Amino acid sequence: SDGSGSDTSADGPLKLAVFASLNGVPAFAADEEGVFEKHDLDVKISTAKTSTEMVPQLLGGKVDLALLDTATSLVAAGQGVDLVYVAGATDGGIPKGQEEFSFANVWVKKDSPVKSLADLTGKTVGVPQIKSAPWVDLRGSVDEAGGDSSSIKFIESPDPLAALKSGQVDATTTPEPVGTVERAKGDLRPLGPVNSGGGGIAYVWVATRDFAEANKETVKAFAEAVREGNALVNDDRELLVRTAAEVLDADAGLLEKAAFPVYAEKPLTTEDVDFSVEYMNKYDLFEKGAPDAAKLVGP
Amino acid sequence: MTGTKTAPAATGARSGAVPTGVRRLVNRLLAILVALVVWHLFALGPGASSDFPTPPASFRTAVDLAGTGAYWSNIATSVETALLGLALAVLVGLPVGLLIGANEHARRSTQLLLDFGRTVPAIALLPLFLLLFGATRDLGLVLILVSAVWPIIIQTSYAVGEISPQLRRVGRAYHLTRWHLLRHLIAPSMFPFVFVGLRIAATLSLLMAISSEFLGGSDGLGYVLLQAMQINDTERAFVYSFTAAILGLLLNLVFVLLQRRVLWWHPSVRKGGAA
Amino acid sequence: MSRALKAATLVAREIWLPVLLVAAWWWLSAGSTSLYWPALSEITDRFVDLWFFDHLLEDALPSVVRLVAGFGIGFAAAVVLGLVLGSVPALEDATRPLVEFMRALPSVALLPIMMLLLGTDDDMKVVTIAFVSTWPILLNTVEGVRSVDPVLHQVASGYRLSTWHRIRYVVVPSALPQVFAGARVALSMSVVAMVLTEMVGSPGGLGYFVLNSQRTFDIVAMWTGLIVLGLIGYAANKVFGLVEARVLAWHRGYTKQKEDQR
Amino acid sequence: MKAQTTPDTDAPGAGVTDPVMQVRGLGHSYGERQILKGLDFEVGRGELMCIVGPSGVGKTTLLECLTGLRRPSEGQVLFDGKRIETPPRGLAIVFQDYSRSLMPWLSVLDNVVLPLRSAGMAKAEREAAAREALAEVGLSDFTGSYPWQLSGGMQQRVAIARALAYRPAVVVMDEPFASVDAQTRADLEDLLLRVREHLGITVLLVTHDIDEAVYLSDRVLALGGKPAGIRSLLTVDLPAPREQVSTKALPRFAELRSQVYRLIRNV
Amino acid sequence: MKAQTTPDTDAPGAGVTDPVMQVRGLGHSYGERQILKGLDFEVGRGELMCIVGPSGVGKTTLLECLTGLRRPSEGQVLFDGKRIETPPRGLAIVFQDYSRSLMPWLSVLDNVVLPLRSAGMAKAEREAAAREALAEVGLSDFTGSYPWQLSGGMQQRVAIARALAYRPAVVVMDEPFASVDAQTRADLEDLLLRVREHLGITVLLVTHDIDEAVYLSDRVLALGGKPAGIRSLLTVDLPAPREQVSTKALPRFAELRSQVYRLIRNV
Ligand SMILES: Nc1ncnc2c1ncn2[C@@H]1O[C@H](COP(=O)(O)OP(=O)(O)OP(=O)(O)O)[C@@H](O)[C@H]1O
Ligand SMILES: Nc1ncnc2c1ncn2[C@@H]1O[C@H](COP(=O)(O)OP(=O)(O)OP(=O)(O)O)[C@@H](O)[C@H]1O
Ligand SMILES: [Mg+2]
Ligand SMILES: [Mg+2]
Repeated sequence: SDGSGSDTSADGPLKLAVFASLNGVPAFAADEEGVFEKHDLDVKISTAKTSTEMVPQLLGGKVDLALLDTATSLVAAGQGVDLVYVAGATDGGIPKGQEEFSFANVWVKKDSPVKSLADLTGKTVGVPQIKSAPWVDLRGSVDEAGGDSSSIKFIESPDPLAALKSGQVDATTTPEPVGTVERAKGDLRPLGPVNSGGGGIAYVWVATRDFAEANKETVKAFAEAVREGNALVNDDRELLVRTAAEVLDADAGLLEKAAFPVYAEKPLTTEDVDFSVEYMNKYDLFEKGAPDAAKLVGP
Repeated sequence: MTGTKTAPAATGARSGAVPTGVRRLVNRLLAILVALVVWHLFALGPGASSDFPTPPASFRTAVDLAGTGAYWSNIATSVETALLGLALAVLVGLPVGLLIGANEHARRSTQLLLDFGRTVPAIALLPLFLLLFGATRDLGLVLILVSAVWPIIIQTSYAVGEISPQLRRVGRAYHLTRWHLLRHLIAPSMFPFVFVGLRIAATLSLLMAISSEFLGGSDGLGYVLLQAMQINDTERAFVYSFTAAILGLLLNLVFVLLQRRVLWWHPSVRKGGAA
Repeated sequence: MSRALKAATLVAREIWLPVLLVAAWWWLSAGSTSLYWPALSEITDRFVDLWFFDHLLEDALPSVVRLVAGFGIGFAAAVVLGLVLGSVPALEDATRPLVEFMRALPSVALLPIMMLLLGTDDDMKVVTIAFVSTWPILLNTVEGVRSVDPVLHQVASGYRLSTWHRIRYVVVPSALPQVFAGARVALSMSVVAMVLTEMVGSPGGLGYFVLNSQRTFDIVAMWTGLIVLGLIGYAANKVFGLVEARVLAWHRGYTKQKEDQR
Repeated sequence: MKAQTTPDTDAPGAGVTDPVMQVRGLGHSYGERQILKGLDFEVGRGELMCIVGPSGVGKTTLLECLTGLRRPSEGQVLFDGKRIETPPRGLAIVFQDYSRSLMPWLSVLDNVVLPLRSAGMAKAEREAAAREALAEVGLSDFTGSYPWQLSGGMQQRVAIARALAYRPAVVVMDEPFASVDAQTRADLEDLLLRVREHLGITVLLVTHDIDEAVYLSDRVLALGGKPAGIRSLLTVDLPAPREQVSTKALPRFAELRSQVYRLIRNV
Repeated sequence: MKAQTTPDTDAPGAGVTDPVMQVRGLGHSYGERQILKGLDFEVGRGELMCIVGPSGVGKTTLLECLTGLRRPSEGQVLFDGKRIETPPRGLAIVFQDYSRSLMPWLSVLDNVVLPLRSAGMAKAEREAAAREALAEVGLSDFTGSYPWQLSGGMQQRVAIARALAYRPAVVVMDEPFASVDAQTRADLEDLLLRVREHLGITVLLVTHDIDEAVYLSDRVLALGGKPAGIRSLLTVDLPAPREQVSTKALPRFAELRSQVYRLIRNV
């Protein structure tokens, strides 16, 4: 309903948009390994900086399916953007075996007096942006640990790690593989993993409702292909690392040591989304009221 | 007649106060050296805490990157976008600037719109452009257009006021054709202002090309810069930023050389000759 | 023609086109359900809600203060530097690569450096705005200074004008039209810088308001923010025009009066 | 073709049989300040008229009104019977502010060539015409120079060459010889007379040199007063052709000379 | 204090008892083109020297070298015994291109006041001096106007007023009366003589008007040749005080006049 020609039933390749981050890696892997092809899908993957940049592209028909974090997608839906969750992409929470160092961690300076997440109460913390997924995750984790996240002073910075190192903030959160790089340098200390998505779903594949309705079959096939691709990389770390190295233009040796998220293999349910809506609602993400989880899951 | 034009430039009718040849190079290198020393001290001092790369470290990274084809193709992509966008901005900006500079009615009628439009930054309009153009090169071109067109419009419209009233009268008295008026009277009078506009616009074009790649995720220097930042590779990120700045520098030196060629007769360039 | 009538026609000449366009916008957008292109009526309603007066005082005012401070510092620095570089060609020539380099530094590189040096507060924001708005004025001042009629330089030397008088009465007035052109360009660039700097540090300000509205998909609010930005720009340019009309009165007369011929 | 002026030496509005320009009730004000008022006269085809008057009286203003460069606040000027709105074709002007009327980015030759080019003259022809005109004013050696490389008098001569090369039907000159030495001035005066003889052009010339006015003119228009009106329109009944030494030696020359001098003096 | 020139009328390098300026082997080239060569002469304190010569010979160039505005390619100029590098104190210049030598952004009064201000004169005093000088050149009514609102001749008079108000010890004028009418010219000539009488200033004046040169001068310097050298340095032995009518009626005046004319002619 938005933008110029929403070419919803385009005959060309399926246009996917992902982050150039570890979350987007399975899409590339699936493409390379022929998973999409197997499902009769011809895809073209582009990258974007953040979820925020993908929504207008979805609405304008420049992109058919986009990989968004749950926070952004729910906020958009709350504002009336008619989105449909097609498939889960990344599971939230703290994966097994990553209790010390996970996919996303909170960092402080090596000699910082801050010893636990709860200690962040009343401190200054850097985030890429306020009211975003990392922000919610950090607040959730601090509160869970017994602190009071409402007293934290948040500072926005395009490069929060630099802000931390130069002493402008007391702590920051950062995703992999940046954490692994920092761990090697040793100036900073990981305080512990954040509970991404509050334990619910962290990243999802999204389409506009118009597109999903008009291309039911394609979308269904895509959802299956995604789950298949996710399973593939969950099981084949070597493939994951190799693809990540290509996508991020990073050193494979570095990524070898990095903590990867767990990619979603199960179909998305209304309960999953309901959980996320509740979780986000705690942090006042929805100015116009929370979106309806049942309507979001489709098609 | 074009033959005679370059002759005085060649025979040294240039600004005498600028030292020539080796002397000039030495001066420039000296200035750059000073800057490098400041940078080095900064990197070791206040910058040390946040891994600010030192010149030697950056230089090593730069050498490594320069060995890869990708580095150069990314530069080519960004420069191409920037130049295309700049051309677009000139194509739009020059006529508009001329019109509002020359026509009081046009100026007044559009003033509110132009003042309004030029204060709304392109990045504030990013979602709308993404909606309309997607993360393509078109996005870069549009972002460049809506940023770089303003300096050209403004400088051009001011330039119109610089046409000497006496020469205008000569033009009218001798019935110069429209083309001759433009080519031999209006354009030369306006060059000094318009050139500065072009130089500002050229830099903006490059910056916006890189921003659009950075934000929209299409290929080019901006994209690899984003990649480097996403894996916290400060050194590489710095080299990419500096590459962008050096491209801006080179682009502008081209313009300055061009300016000296076109404006050799101008008091700012020529030597002596008060009369 | 009476004075009031004259003023009225002047205003009419300036607003007929905007009024027409706004009317068209109103009409075309009426009843729009599109997220990014909301109805103008919806925008105006929100505008009143948002900007009278909470956000005006909380966001717009601090932004304007930063803008004015940053632009002011940038202007002063550029004119002083431009006078020096314009008068000493050898210095200008030697430092040109540096100037061009700094000018072309992408904001992603510039902002971290500024944050490192000045923290994340207003200082950093004001200095960054000043930094960005310096360049157009600097380039123009340098060119303007170098374009002074050589005969006037001879007059200044012949009558042994003091350096200050030479600057004040010969160089500056001569370069002023070009300085003003540069300042106009800088004005719009400083607004860009304002928005950029408000992306970092503690939240707040007009630029932040617009960006945050985008990120939270409150597009109607974003539109109101854009309108406020535009209005501020218009007001700033009006103020500018008044200053310029005073300072460059001779220039208008000089170029126009001889032209009252036709 | 010579101007046929009335024998009456002091009748400003006097008719001319074949007028190129007719000035009717001309007046001009800059803002509140009235400069010219109630000027009525005609310029005959082929006539050479000099305009004299004290500095600041309004001579340049008058020329601007006559050539259509300035819209007079009162009255009108007819050129070939049609009201003048903009400089008509076939009219060349030498401006008083010669140094600013040359384009610094064009060589001397190109400055002279440009109007010819706009008039659509062929390349070879216009170059030849420009070179010839420059040779006539003694600047053959400077065709490739730029105006700012020339002395004041040389610049002025470029402006004169530009007007002559244009082969105008009417040429209007505002103190064209003010910056050249006596010898060059005499040469240029004779050049002007010669060109006029050959091509039958009409010349309007402002000068401060009374000898020059009398020597050149068919009629001398003296402006005076505040606002300025026509003091007198004096017919110069010296025989043609004129010659620097012999003409100036005539008793009638001395007579006319002092007559004009007196006219300007008691303004 | 009057100039004490040698009786010898034709000895260029002749010594002057109290020279203000001493020119030694002066020469100048623009690029390859040599304009001036081997000039040797002195200017006495209080002397009025006119410089004549054909258009483009190098008069303006010579003045620029004499005033320190241009560094000559050969030789040197001593001012009060010291080598001139930059325009010395107490020197005023009237530029040939008067219209461009006035600042369009300053009113007529401010244009005249500006040099006085730099010289550190008190506000009231400098305003009075400027107004007086403007009155002397007949521009009392135009002090508030801008230069571009004035006629050519009026602009030239502003430039003259600026020089006179400066109360210089030496004034250098490049064709200062070229654009004014005969009457105003005569008035300005007499003003110059009067000022010089009162203040004992030294005057160097370029002119194309031979009558003027003879009428004003103590000595006339004629330039000629290619490159230009001193043709002659002619002492004008007309009695002081000079007076427009009576001096010009002297037989000696006519003699000197034709002598100078001949000097320029056979260049
Ligand atoms: N900037 C310059 N570059 C090259 N040549 C120049 C320059 N200025 C002057 N000349 C040349 O020097 C010669 C002398 O010029 P100058 O202005 O001194 O003459 P002048 O005697 O003052 O003539 P006029 O009476 O016409 O003013 C001229 O032939 C001129 O072409
Ligand atoms: N643009 C202007 N604005 C106001 N007044 C002007 C303007 N131009 C000329 N004047 C006035 O008009 C009068 C006549 O000027 P004009 O240039 O016609 O004189 P002129 O006779 O050519 O004098 P000159 O012989 O000195 O060149 C002068 O008093 C002048 O002050
Ligand atoms: Mg005049
Ligand atoms: Mg000269």
